[in-house]
Amino acid sequence: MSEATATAGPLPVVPYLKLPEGGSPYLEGTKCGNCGAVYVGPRRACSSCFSRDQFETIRLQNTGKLYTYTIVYRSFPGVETPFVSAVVDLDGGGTIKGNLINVDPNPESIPFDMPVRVVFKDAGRKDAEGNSYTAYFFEPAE
Amino acid sequence: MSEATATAGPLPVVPYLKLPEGGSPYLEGTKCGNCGAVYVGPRRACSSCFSRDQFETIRLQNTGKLYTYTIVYRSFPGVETPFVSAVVDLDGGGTIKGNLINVDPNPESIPFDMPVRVVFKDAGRKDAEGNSYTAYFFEPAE
Amino acid sequence: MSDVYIVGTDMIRFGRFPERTVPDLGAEAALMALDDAGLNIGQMQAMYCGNLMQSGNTIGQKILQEIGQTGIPVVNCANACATGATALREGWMAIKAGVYDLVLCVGVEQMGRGLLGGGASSGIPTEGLLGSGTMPTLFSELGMEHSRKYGTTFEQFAKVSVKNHEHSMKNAKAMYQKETPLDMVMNAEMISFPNTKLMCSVNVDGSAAAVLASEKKAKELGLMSRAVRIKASALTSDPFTDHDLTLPDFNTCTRMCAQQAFEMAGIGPEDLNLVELHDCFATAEIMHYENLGLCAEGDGGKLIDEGATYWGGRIPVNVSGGLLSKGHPLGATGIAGVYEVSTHLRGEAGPRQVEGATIGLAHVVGLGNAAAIHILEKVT
Amino acid sequence: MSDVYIVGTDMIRFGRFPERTVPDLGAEAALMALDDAGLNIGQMQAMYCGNLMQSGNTIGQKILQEIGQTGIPVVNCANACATGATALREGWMAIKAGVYDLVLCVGVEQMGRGLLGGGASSGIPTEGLLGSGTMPTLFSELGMEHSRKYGTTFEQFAKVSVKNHEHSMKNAKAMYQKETPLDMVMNAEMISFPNTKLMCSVNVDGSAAAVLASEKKAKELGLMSRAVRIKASALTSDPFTDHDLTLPDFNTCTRMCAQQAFEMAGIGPEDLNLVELHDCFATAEIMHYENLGLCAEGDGGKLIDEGATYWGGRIPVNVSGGLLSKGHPLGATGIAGVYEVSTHLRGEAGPRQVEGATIGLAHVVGLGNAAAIHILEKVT
Ligand SMILES: [Zn+2]
Ligand SMILES: [Zn+2]
Repeated sequence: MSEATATAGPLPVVPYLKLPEGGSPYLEGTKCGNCGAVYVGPRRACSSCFSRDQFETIRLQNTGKLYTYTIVYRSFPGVETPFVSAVVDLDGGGTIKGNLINVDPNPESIPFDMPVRVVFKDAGRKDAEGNSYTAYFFEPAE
Repeated sequence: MSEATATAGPLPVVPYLKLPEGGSPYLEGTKCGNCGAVYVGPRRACSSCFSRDQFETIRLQNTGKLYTYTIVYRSFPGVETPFVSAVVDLDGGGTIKGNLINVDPNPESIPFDMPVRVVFKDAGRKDAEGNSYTAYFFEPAE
Repeated sequence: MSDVYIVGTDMIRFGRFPERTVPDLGAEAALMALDDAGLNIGQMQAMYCGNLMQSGNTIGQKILQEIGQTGIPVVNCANACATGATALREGWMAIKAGVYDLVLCVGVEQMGRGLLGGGASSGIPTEGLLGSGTMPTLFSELGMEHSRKYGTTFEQFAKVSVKNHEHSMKNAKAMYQKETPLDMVMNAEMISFPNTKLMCSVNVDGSAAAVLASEKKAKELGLMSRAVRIKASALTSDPFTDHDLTLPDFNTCTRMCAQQAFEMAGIGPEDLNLVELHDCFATAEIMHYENLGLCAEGDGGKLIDEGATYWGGRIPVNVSGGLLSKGHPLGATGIAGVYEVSTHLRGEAGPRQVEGATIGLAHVVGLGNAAAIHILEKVT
Repeated sequence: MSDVYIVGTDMIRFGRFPERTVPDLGAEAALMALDDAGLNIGQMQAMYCGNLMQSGNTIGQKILQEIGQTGIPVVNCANACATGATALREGWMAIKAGVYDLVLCVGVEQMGRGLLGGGASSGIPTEGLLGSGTMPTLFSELGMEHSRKYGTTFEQFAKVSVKNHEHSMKNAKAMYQKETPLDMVMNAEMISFPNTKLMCSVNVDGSAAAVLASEKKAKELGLMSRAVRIKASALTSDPFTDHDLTLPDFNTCTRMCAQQAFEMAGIGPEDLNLVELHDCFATAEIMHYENLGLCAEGDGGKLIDEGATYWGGRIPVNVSGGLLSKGHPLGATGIAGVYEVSTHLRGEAGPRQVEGATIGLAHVVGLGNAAAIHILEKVT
């Protein structure tokens, strides 16, 4: 078995999902040192205060609160429905969208501001070259 | 053999190429009765005088003169080169672009204003359903 | 600076015309608007064209190739669902600048029939994996944000769709003329909670056009009797807000736009006789009641409960049938809204006429974001 | 009405950046232009963005999402190869209208590497069957039209490319800095007679931006010392001509545009110190010498033979290297030409400076058609 055909580990589904060797996955963000705005991923300039040179790369927290959501019944062909598309405010700053899992897809079971945890697992989809991917999901925190 | 699988005759390569049953192919145009402008194909309004209601559908002539051309050496993948892309002013009005065939693809052999004839023959290409097409070409008139 | 007037405007009946071309659809509305003004293309000094899905194809020039080529400047604008309104506003700007006195503005779109939105990216598709990026999802999440803040219910959102479908019964240019009672709307296929299929705008092909003139030129041509004054034209993008980059914010840009437009017009929302607003989904209409100041913050649900936005109510909204029933051909929508308001101000809206209308507002907002508002006034 | 000034302008070095995004490329030039003016995005009152190939994707707003979102109006324009110039002109119009005092104009494009043009239609592909619809073909047919009328030779066309490649040796922002002697140009692969590969513009990614200000605001901000006055801004489309619908006519619309621009500026071609014109193919430059009045009708070939359009000649043309060597990122090209002329008028063009330049012209023309001309003047 040659080295060239060895399969690399799973890839991150988005560039701001980091998979450190031997460590836990996490989401990476950027914090503006001038105004405190927190962004998901890297930035060229601060959209809020226009500052360009006071950015700090930060590790976004893995807990947050459900800001809003919808239950999706119709999606693109091949996408399994229903699923919950959720917008979560992370503790410490940063807002991300993702699937909320391990809940009953029913408005009565999904209260606003519900505490959620960010979890990382296999995306269940492979790309054309057969690579597997790690994605992030939300699940209820208690 | 059911009727449904019977192959229809060749289709015209462009809508303004007409293939009358039992007659000769020809190009169809539109003449503005107000200002005399001649268009290839149908028109909603006259681009020259803006008149909308004096159009006459006409049969474009099958002879004309070479207005300008180029010899194409690089085209899309799969297109045979070189070929001569020619712009021809038809006698009686109308300007069309097409392949000039039966000439040496060499500027010395292709004088401006050379009289040409419009000829109709199989396009040599079929569509996804296997239909064949009739196209128009130019060739030197003498 | 000269006031700017709409001296001709029209739209084709929205529908599905897959066999036609975009320039052909646009040419039809352009000629209708010219006819409405009694002018011809040779008199136009510039053309502004709004088209989204073929925005790179110089659609404006292709329309001129169908109706008359005189060498006038053509500007092709694309601005999401504010595309048509942006084209109209650039035309307005050119007259304001004193550079032209007569311009033609055309909005046109030929749509597919599927879901809009969702982004392909490298790697694997993320639709349904990292939430959803479709338009219904987005506007459902925004509707749920409204529910979160003010307790707005599925039924209240659904009532918007009942109203707009009912309105379109009197509009022969709307895609649909059919009543949809509340239970039918609520029991229709759920696309993305709380928007059912009947609470999503209709993908249609369409075109609309308007001829704009400076005051001097409108008077010179004797066109003031049916002219409509553009009292305000405003355009905004989304300012930075906490959630904006993840959950695009249609509220703040619409609010800023409304504030600028009311200030320019020197009036307030209480002075409006009718409003055409961007009901791309039923949830959006409730949000925009508040964004446009038609009711107090949080009272959007109550406003539809009271029937105030029905034809004959305190402030009729989307009497054309709106995007929910008239249809939503993206690039044409902005000018079609201006056509609708203008038609009422001229007293020519037939069975759906808002009686005595002297001032109205046309609003659109598109993902990306761009909000545009035109306030129009009857010339007296 | 107020004069309009360029108070900041810059461009990125053109090249190939497939790993970057269009908004990112645009954001870079936008920040450079703001820096050049010493201003920040918070001071801008409107943004005009020119991009062709992603024109439906609200690129202007996406640029603001990278550099600062304040809710200002964003207009996205697309107008073939006149896209960037059209965005700049709409910004000029908005200041002329007195609606804004400070606007940011950005042009950006990310290109593929293949042949442009050719139209898919229903049925079978017609490229190579009914002639050819590629850009090289079109501009070769137009070059042959010039040969037909005036006997212009392959060698004369080729000399244009020799000149522009030589010019770009002194422009660090050009894609290429390499000399191409006449035999190299003439013996390069023939693409479409008479244009060889070295006579076709280079597909590159790029961006350029300009900050425009009203006279009042430029003075208030103390920016007049490096300001450049926009003496004329003109835009035309193709008027009806006999061949236009079959063989698009780039000459007539450029001539009309030049006439309008010279009239607005109150000058003639003899007053120009430098010209950046649309050399998308070597054949085009010869045509535009005549269209812009740099020489008499039919004398285009003679003009290049005499060397008059070289740096140091009577009327230097495309000292930047032009589209043939600097590169041609469609939506960015119009503003890049304005940047080049402005840089000479400011006396900041370094080794390629046209000494004593006080007035210059930037021209673009795109298929579809749209011709745009800006005449710029040093502020004294
Ligand atoms: Zn900041
Ligand atoms: Zn006519």
